[in-house]
Amino acid sequence: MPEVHVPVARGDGALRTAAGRYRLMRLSRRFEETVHDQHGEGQVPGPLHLSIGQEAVAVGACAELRRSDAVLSTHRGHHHCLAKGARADRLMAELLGRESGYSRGRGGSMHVAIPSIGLLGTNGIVGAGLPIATGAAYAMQAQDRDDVTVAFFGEGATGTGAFGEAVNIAALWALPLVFVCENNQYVELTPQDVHVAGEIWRRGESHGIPGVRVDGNDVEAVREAAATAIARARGGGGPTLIEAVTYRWFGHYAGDRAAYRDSREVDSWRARDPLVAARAALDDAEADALDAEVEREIADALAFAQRSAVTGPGALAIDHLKETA
Amino acid sequence: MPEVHVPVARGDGALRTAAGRYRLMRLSRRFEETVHDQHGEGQVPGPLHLSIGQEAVAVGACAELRRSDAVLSTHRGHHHCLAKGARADRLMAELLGRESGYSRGRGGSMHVAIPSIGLLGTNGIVGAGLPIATGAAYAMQAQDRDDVTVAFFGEGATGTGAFGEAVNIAALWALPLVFVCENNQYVELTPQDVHVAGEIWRRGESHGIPGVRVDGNDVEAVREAAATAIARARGGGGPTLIEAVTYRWFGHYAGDRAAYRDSREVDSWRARDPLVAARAALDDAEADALDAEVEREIADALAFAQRSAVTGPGALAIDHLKETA
Amino acid sequence: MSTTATETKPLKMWQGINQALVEEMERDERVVLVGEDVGRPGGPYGVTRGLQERFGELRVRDTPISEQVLVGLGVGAGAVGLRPVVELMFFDFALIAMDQIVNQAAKFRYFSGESLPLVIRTMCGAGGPNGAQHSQNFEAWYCAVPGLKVVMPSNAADAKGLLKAAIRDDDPVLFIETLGLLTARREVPQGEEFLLPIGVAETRRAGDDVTVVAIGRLVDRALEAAETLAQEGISVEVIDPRTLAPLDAETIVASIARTGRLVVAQEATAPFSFASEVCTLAAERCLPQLKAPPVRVASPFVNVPTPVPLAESRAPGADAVVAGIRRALEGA
Amino acid sequence: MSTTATETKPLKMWQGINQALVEEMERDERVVLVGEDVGRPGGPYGVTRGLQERFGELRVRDTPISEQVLVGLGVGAGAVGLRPVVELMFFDFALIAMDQIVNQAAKFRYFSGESLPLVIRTMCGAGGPNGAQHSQNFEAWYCAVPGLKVVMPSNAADAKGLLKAAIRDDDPVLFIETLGLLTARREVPQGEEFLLPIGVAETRRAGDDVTVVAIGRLVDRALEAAETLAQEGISVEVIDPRTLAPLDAETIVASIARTGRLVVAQEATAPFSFASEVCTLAAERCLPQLKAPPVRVASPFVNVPTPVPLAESRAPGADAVVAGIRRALEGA
Ligand SMILES: Cc1ncc(C[n+]2csc(CCOP(=O)(O)OP(=O)(O)O)c2C)c(N)n1
Ligand SMILES: Cc1ncc(C[n+]2csc(CCOP(=O)(O)OP(=O)(O)O)c2C)c(N)n1
Ligand SMILES: [Mg+2]
Ligand SMILES: [Mg+2]
Repeated sequence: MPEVHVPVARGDGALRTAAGRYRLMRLSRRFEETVHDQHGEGQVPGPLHLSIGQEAVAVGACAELRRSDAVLSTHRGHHHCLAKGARADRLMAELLGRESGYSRGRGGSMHVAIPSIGLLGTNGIVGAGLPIATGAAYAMQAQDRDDVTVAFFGEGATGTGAFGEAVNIAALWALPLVFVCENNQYVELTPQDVHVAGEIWRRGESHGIPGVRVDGNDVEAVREAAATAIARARGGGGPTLIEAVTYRWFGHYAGDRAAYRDSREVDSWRARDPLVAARAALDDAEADALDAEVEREIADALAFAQRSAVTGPGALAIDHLKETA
Repeated sequence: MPEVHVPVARGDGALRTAAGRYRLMRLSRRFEETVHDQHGEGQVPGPLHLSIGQEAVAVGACAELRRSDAVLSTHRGHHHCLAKGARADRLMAELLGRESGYSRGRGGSMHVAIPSIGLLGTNGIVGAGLPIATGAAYAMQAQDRDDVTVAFFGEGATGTGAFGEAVNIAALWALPLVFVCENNQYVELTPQDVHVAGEIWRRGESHGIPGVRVDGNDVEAVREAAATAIARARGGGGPTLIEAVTYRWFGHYAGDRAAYRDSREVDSWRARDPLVAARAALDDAEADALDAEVEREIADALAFAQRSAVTGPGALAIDHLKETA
Repeated sequence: MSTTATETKPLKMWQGINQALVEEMERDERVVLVGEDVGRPGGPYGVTRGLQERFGELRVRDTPISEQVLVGLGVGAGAVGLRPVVELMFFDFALIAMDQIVNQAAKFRYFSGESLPLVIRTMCGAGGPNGAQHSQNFEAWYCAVPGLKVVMPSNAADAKGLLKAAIRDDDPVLFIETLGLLTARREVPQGEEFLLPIGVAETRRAGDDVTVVAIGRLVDRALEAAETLAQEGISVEVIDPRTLAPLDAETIVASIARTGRLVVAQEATAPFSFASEVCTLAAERCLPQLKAPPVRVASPFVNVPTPVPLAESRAPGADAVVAGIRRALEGA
Repeated sequence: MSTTATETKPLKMWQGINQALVEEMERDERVVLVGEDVGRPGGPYGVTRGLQERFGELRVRDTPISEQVLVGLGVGAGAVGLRPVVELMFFDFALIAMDQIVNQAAKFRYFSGESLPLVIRTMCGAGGPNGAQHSQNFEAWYCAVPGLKVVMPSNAADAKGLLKAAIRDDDPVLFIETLGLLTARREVPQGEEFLLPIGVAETRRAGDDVTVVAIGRLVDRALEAAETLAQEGISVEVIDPRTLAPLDAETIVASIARTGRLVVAQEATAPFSFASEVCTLAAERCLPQLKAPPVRVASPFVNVPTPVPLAESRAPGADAVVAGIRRALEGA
């Protein structure tokens, strides 16, 4: 498969510096803006749940990860994919329904899985990544690897049975697993208070595992909390539950105008743009250079996707079983 | 259907006195011993999970209940049934596979449901009663009744997703629901530390509801905790999670010799027989009289069951849908 | 059950469902509705619009993402005096609540001898850009469960009349709406007593040469196919079972026995599906009359792709039904 | 796949399964086993006896009662390099894990393009005093899921050979054991390379007058029926598909085309079942040869009662298969 030039290799180490983290947050933001535009132009033949506003959570939580670590993502997962090392071009191609996409353009946003970089899947089923995360973490433990699994989920997922099952067994088995709840205040079309009783970060303590709440718009705060949790997990100390408080700037899906929200609320969160804070850690010239790099990467990714073949019915029947692959 | 004479009416009020509570604990104990014997003689054509040793939990938790309150029970639920007002004779008949049983002898121990007295079901599926309990409690709330629902479950059920879902929504909706975890230390053939991370009673606090641990062998302690929780629930204060610590004297099922347990452990718990403590609250003559009454009730129940027709294939096809009833 | 309604209104299917809910909630205060986003937002597809304003937050209730509890809410509430309607947003999500549906709701009467009025509404099919986990058609599974009724309307009028009947029914009913039909318009009888009977198939078009049993989205496509073939002088009978369980086998069998040819058309994939059961009925009960092998017109046995054009190319269209009918006419 | 084994031993089915697990775990350290009570207790029915002592607590692991997580353990572990075997104690409990099986495990390759080696073992049927929530036979449902293989052995030897093959398979396999067969003894080939091919039916008995397709517990009963009828000069062919999905339709269809008569025998209830699919294959592909309507020999469409004698009276016995065959011989 032809691939465009990617200026900065991601994956191992790329997020270890403030510059790398800012760059990826910027990439994620621009990626989302671009696919949002494409959606507006009718070029995205599937659903789109944008992560704009939540970049710091994905980047902070993945900052200390290696390629051999695993991540479970959600229906709102482009930022997770990119932070774990997915290529912007193939991800873009997937969303645009192209053969060169990670799932041949058949899966779309909610069905991206790239096991080769440890990205075990975005998911259309809320909460469903959590049981799978316990499995990845169990395998790491059973194989005596010092790898870890990070499971992202929204606050809405705390309502699912899968969440309770996963936290219990992770604590019980001291699995190398970090639960990262991305609390963006809304669950589809209703606010979190329709969904969450009590406080999410405290769900850890009754299971005997640490629970922490962090500012999910502060990439360094997220990174620090995640680093502690990851180190603990690698060292055999078991799981941690992190609640990262953040906000989604747009509606639940592209097209949802989110009339159920107060515009002042939205404005106040936009004023706390995680990218602005992350950029402040760099000097302007460096940041500008990174921005320019990102623009090129995004432009290349879009060009790559656009010149890839639109997925046709021929792709439908493959990859159900190995023999049909 | 012919019914034998039941000397003491249960249901509303029967458990309000120490004598009533002792009597029912005794009834439950003797009921279990009797069906255990019957099982040994090959007269119980289904599974049998005995509640011997756990009588104080059921009786204490149901002491303040009315007929219009609801109870959800488990695979180990004869004591719950009796405490909620089930007749020993029809329950015995059910276990012995007789037409006069509560489910026509087709259901057996795990499938007893007597909606007329608010007993919404023992259950063969661990944890499955908990979502149903939220529904009963929701109906009570929506109908503006001051009734409550009590959901019994074993510590093993805390591993199920159903548990997490139920606690969350009960807390969120302030449902009139009391969760009573009967922690009898074992989950089938493994000890609770294979199943439960952290502490069960503390699962309440992160959901913003009270959680308490009580001595499940002390009927008065259970009654007190339940009374507080029930009053709170009736008053609109929402759910409570009670962990009642107790022990099952016998194996998981009749026939399981429970070789996975230390005999000294068993002995130490047997030495704390909940019936002995409950009996101590009464004067001997009164207790003796109650014992005699119970003997008659059990003997009558057994006789009733034994003279009832064995359930035949004719019963198989009815009661799937209303028209086939 | 009666169909005394006279006046009709052109409504989309979602409006027919909405009307059924409004009327039954007005009529009987025991009827309540719970589900994700059913209340304040009026449903992700707007089906339950206006209900919470009208009936209040206790009777129309937004739930957390707790599908096991959702069905459990229905079972428990149905057992103590309400007549709950539970919405599972997508049929695929019912997989999470399967124990509550199959082991709890469907067996309640068997264990207790008492009624469990409960409607579980959900939405199936590949009618949107939702992909492999939001588009599945597993209706056949629920038809294999004693104690459960399964209803699958194919248009706005049926959706209204059958949903009203389901809400008044004393048994658990799985009511399967079809995403691809939500906005399809039909004349819908007005009036609170417009009820359609559960368990009775409807012959949508009478014909002599071949019987087409079609469900959900394929009913209209089958009618379109029948119209096309009528121009060639081929007379197609189209039966819409409407209730999949208990299935009105008599109507279907009588038609097949008369035409001698069967096509079953559905959006689900073919193996181990609704179509398999209907073909089996034909073989078991109409063999002497069968002039040709039965034909299953169904989606290919692959996952539903996300892009709409692909998803639509996967589902059988009217052309596929035409082709299926031709095969049935040629065969044997 | 080869069947080079020569020596055999008489083993019960549970022992055959146990042997398969031991051999594959010895052979490949990536094979792990998780489930409720599989470790220290050796399984509620003793099937996994001795495994934890042998392979340690990390490779044979007792889990909490968390069926969603159980299958998730398999999906996640399979995705990052292990070859997990997950035990769901009773088939009925799989209902709780249905999303993980259908939406996650079965779709992993479709989404990622990569293998997911995963075996889900479970136990079906009304072979004990367990009642309506512990005895169900929903094998047909899983056969309708693209991306999943479904295997259902009918004896100890097949259980061993097929389980070993399933563990070495790179796709998710649902491996359905039958409670009523666990203690049935059969000669079982010894040796690590005794493998049976997934997707290939076995003709258990050759015959000319009627084809009986039987699964699970009904295979031996069908053979018994065949033996009985042989004494009347009736020649019965008995086919055990062994793999239900993908189904070896060729073997089945060839037999039906030859005999012209079909009986399908199963413990499940008839409507919307495995038998429906096989009858449909007969009608679709053998209509000209069919001399009589196909016959489904199955349990009546009612819940499984708890008392053993009642449960046993519900499941079809050899006599029911005989009666079914006679019907197939008379019919049409
Ligand atoms: C099991 C399940 N139930 C319902 C849905 C429909 N749904 C999709 S996203 C969503 C909201 C998820 O909210 P949250 O977990 O907070 O994530 P966010 O969208 O805020 O990122 C819902 C209810 C689903 N996909 N899966
Ligand atoms: C969902 C489900 N998984 C597994 C089982 C098998 N099972 C029956 S009882 C039981 C143990 C339950 O333990 P606990 O909840 O502590 O109750 P106890 O038996 O101690 O009263 C198990 C695992 C089941 N019935 N349902
Ligand atoms: Mg959210
Ligand atoms: Mg226990």
